[in-house]
Amino acid sequence: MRLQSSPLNSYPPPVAQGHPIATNDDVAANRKFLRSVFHSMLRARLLENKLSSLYKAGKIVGGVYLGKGQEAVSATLGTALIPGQDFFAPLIRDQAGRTAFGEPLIDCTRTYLGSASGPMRGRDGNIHRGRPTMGMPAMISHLGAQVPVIAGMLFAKRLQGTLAGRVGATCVGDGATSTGAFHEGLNLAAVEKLPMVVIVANNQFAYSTPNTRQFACNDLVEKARGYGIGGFAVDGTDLLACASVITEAVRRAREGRGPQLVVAHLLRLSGHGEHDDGSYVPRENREDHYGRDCIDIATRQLIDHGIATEEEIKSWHQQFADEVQRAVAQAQQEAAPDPYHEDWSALSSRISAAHQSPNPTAQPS
Amino acid sequence: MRLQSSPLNSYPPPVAQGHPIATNDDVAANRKFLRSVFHSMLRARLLENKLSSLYKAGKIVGGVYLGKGQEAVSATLGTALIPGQDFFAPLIRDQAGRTAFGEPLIDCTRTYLGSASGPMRGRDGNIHRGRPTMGMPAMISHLGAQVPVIAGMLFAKRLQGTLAGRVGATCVGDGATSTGAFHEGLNLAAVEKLPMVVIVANNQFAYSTPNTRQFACNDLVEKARGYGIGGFAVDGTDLLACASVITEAVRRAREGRGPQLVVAHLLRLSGHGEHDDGSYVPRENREDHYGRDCIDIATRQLIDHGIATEEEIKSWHQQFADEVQRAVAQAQQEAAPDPYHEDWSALSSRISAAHQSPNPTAQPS
Amino acid sequence: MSLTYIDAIREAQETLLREDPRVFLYGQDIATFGGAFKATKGLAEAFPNRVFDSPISEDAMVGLAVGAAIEGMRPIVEMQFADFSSIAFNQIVNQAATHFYRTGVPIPITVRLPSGGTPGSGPFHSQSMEGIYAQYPGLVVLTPASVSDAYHMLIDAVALDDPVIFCEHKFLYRWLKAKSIQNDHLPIGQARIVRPGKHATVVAYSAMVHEAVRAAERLHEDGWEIEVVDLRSVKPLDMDTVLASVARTGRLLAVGEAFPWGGVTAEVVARTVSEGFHLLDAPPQRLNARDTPVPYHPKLWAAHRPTPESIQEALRKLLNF
Amino acid sequence: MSLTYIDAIREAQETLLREDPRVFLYGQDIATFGGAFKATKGLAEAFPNRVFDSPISEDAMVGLAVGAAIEGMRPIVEMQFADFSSIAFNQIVNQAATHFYRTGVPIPITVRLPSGGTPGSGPFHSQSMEGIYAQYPGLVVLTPASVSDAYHMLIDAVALDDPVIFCEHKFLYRWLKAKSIQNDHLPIGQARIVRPGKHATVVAYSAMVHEAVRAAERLHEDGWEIEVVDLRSVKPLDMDTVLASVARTGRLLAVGEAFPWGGVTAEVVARTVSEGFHLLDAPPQRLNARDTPVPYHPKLWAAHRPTPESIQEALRKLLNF
Ligand SMILES: Cc1ncc(C[n+]2csc(CCOP(=O)(O)OP(=O)(O)O)c2C)c(N)n1
Ligand SMILES: Cc1ncc(C[n+]2csc(CCOP(=O)(O)OP(=O)(O)O)c2C)c(N)n1
Ligand SMILES: [Mg+2]
Ligand SMILES: [Mg+2]
Repeated sequence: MRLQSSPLNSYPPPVAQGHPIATNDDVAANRKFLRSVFHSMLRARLLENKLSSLYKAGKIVGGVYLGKGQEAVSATLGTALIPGQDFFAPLIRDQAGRTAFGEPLIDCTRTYLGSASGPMRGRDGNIHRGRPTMGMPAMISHLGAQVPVIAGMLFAKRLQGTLAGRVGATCVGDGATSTGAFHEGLNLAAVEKLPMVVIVANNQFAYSTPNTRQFACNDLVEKARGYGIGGFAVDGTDLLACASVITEAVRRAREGRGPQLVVAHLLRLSGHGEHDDGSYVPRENREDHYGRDCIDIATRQLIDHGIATEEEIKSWHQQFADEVQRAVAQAQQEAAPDPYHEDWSALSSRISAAHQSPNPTAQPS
Repeated sequence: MRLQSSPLNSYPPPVAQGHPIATNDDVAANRKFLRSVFHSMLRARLLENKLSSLYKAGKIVGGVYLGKGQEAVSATLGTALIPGQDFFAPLIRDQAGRTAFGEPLIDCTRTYLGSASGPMRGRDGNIHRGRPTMGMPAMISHLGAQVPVIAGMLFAKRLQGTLAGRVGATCVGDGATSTGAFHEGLNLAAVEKLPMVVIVANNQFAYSTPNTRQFACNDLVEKARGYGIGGFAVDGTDLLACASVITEAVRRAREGRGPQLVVAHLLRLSGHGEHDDGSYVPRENREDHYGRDCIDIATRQLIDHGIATEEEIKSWHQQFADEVQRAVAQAQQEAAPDPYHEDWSALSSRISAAHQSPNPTAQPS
Repeated sequence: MSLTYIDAIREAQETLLREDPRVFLYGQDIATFGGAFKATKGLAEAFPNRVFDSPISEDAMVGLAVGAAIEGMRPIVEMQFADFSSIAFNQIVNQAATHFYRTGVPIPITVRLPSGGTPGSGPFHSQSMEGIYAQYPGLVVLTPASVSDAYHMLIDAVALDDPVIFCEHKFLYRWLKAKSIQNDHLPIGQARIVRPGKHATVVAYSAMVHEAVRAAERLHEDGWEIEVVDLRSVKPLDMDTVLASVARTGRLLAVGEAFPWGGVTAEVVARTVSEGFHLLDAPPQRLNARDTPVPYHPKLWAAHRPTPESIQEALRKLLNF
Repeated sequence: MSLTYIDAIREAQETLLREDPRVFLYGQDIATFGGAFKATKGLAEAFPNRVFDSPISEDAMVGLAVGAAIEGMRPIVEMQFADFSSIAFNQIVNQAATHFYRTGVPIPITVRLPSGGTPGSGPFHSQSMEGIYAQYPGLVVLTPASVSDAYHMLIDAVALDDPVIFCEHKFLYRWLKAKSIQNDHLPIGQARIVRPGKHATVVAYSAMVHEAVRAAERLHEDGWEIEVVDLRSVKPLDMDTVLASVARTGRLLAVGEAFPWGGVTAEVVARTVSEGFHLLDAPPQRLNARDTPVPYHPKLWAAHRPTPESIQEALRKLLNF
């Protein structure tokens, strides 16, 4: 089956429009993949809607950052990656990709709600979470900083002789492309020819700053050639386009063709954070092609292509809403970290007090 | 007159081969320009030969870094710029460009020899010199760091309403293109559409590191499009090619067409510094096209095109050697800075001792 | 009418833009949007072509400011959070800070750092970097603790010919209010005694001044008179005021919100003992944040930084020595 | 046969590469070329695919090391000069240093910083950044002063599960020689008394240990017995050894080559007075570099940093107090 998809551009080498999602034309395989992507999109959306309510009700301390509008891109990437084998460094708006890559919803609610049982144990919050030993590093806030980290994880595997077939991926925003970290990291990955996929979710704004104040090229994908890496542009509101292009980029990286840059065009459908109403986004942007909601588009595509029925989708809504509810309820009843029982050491080694030889006591939570 | 030049590539928009040096075909104008460029090339080479001898004789403390092989590129840029109007941030191998832009030889010898009368007064040394208030900032060692500084100088002029007709330029090496500073600075200049020219002197090595370990694109000029700026490639060993391409890039920047990236191909004809014999440079590189000496090529070109006679050139050698000798002799007999009379304040304001209101006492040397 | 600390910073920038054509503002989201903390709200409209949104390029932002300063401008660069100045670190400490000493040409830039912790901000939106920048020759590092100081010190910072790291405290932004900006103010480089006392001196700065005052108020109920010194500027350090206070009280506690190794409190204590050893009746003490990243959870955060309670406790120990 | 300090660093890396398959080296010009200071000479040939030339991307170099460490490697990153680590600052202090506290996963990377001044090196090839990095929780900061320590401490640094900033002194590279590497060595976190004495304690580290010993030798001619403590590690700080020494001598001079505001000497003095005030018979003193960038000219440089003469002078004042 050749799936129909919205127009997509590509930058050398070209990816034909309507290119199949996977390397084979097996309808079943595409069907499974697309349903799986959609599940993660929907789970993420429902979870984030809930986070937004919790924020507005004053139940979350600190910021809440949503991936609304970016789910098709993020979930496709997360689904194309293989948990336990690949690496994924999610960024601000990657709830859908995290879910697709296997992060349980409870990791999210625990981190937002400050549960001591979460992966960050109240030490860090919101989107600053991960499970580094499970292939998913915890982002620091500094934009671009995860690019070389993913490169390093892959580099380690090469040295250990277990790189073959693995991919490492990360997402950044249009704004993050202006950072030195993005540039140094991507260039280094290109020099080392690492199997890396970097997705730029160009949602047209970095906080309030429009693309026109962020870069001067026509399309960020034009950067790919300057790094000597593969480049793709894709309509990020179109699930079928994402599925086609992102899986192709992942496949090429996995095949050993070096880093691949995918620039996805979309619009952030929320404020920068939930404290922000995003009123600086002009109405034209909200009303134009990229202003459409990828979940609506995907719903339509799944139904039109006979990949899911309206009924099924409705039942997923119910099922995922329940999951979200449980994840929130559980995190809410869990204990907060206790400053008096907190281990206030930033070092895993106990060398300072006793003057002993290095005595590692590291234990991942 | 249409000058003949060696093959040059260009990247959008294309620059035709043999494009005239200036906007008009006035032979006299080109003649004057080329003679002037050559003067700076030769002055720089003779000065640097002397620096090398002084280093080997133990007369210079610290490193000595030569621009041998880069003179055609650097001097063309310096000559195309207008002192007192344009800005130029020279880097490691820009002795020729400095000279062309008006830096007196004595600034160089004083700085290398640690004279208290030099622009850096013994506080900084060798290539870390400049006269910021005369449009030539003093480089810090950190590669790429001068790119945003030049942008800022131009930005100031725009705010002051005196930008029209001005250009700011800097050179970086192939290695420096891997820095975050280069990326952030160039992108910012592109966003602000500043009249900036950045020359990448791709001398194939960064210290001992070959291009293959520095970047993965075919030609660094391929980066231009990703920044949305003009891009040119040029044979840096060929004076006529440099004169054609670099003046064109400067002209376009001056015309308000935004930043221009020029990638010049050449080979470093010395070690990284005079402490280094550069023995890691493979013989093939030294023997190939870019291994040729741009001064030899330029000499031949000037004579062949009737721009200078062999005799004249000989006399320039003599004249410049004398100038160099005088600059060295004078700097050598000047006093070193005196630590007991040194003003050990890093601030221009005297606020610390007396608790007075800001009382600026800055005076540029 | 009342005015917050962030209002004062906004007002100062408005005054500067109005009165000094050399001033311009450069930073992320500071133009139409008015900045992440609204420190530049309305300024882009009021002063066309003087307030600019920058790309997310902290290193280049400061580099641009340095270049503009060379050409006679007085840029104010806003970091969205102090923590992100780590990206601009090289341009600040190696380009801006060394420039006057090397070339004789001063670099009058002001880098505004929204600093310090607030509940739920976590490791990367809470840092206090004054003790990092103060180590570098060629920088002036200011830490206003009052609404009036926020205003006047920012005006003074821009008037200075040298690069200034202006550490604003985010917790004070909206929490700290004043009726108006006072007209008289101290020059940069001079500390202020915000509460006189005779039994012990607390030297603090920025948000910790207010925590120290609270601790002093509570101890007052027990009859202790604690003198609280607000450093205002951590580099230069006004040791005259500190030593004069310690001469009166004989006891010193230095309080800072930054990490415990080195930093402002170490410098204050080390200089006090070196220059005023004989004035001391008890070992001078320090109270800093704990030696871990700033935690996200408000409960951990409250135990990570000094509080009126922990300051009080440290003072009681000091008074009972 | 004799061995220099840089030889010891090279040997240590050779040992590490031989004995620990998790170790690899990443840095500019460190492969075939053997590094700007030859600290990795011959290692790329001896250990194929373990020693890599990096692009000029300090930030990404450390980022790569962090990622590799997460996946079980023990990277050693060479900065060409300590001063260029300003570009890697963010990855070091915000990524590597916070990682264990945040995630429970330690980051065993070692960042080698060729540090300190040498004649003619100037503002950007001379810096001593130990006092900057030591401010950050989550980092271990080592400053070996002897040939044997250069060897053993580098081995220990790589064995540590935490990120280590390894400050090697460029002046010691070829100037400091030893017959061989001693077998017994102190663990990380313990200071060493390199010269016993009873009249005053000098606490120093890195190259300044040798300048302090020279000063002590000269004072010995006048009958003074100066105890010299080599900190070895500036974070953690071995206050037990410092306090025990001050208990014996009653007098403290802390000497460092870094800039004078804050830093190691401030921390040593502040902690000594806070924990051992009663031990002191005189005001503890500090001697640091001057508060300007490190000057290029050897004459200025020699007056910028502490020397045996200036240490001697400071000690005489302290002894005569
Ligand atoms: C180096 C750095 N500077 C500033 C910030 C503050 N900041 C957080 S998100 C953001 C905007 C990011 O825009 P973009 O990369 O386009 O991602 P988006 O939020 O649009 O998904 C900014 C400026 C940061 N996190 N890191
Ligand atoms: C940020 C930074 N890292 C490392 C260095 C050390 N360094 C000085 S010159 C040099 C090589 C520069 O190579 P390139 O940019 O190609 O210029 P070239 O020397 O070839 O002219 C290096 C690594 C530096 N100056 N700055
Ligand atoms: Mg964006
Ligand atoms: Mg080069």
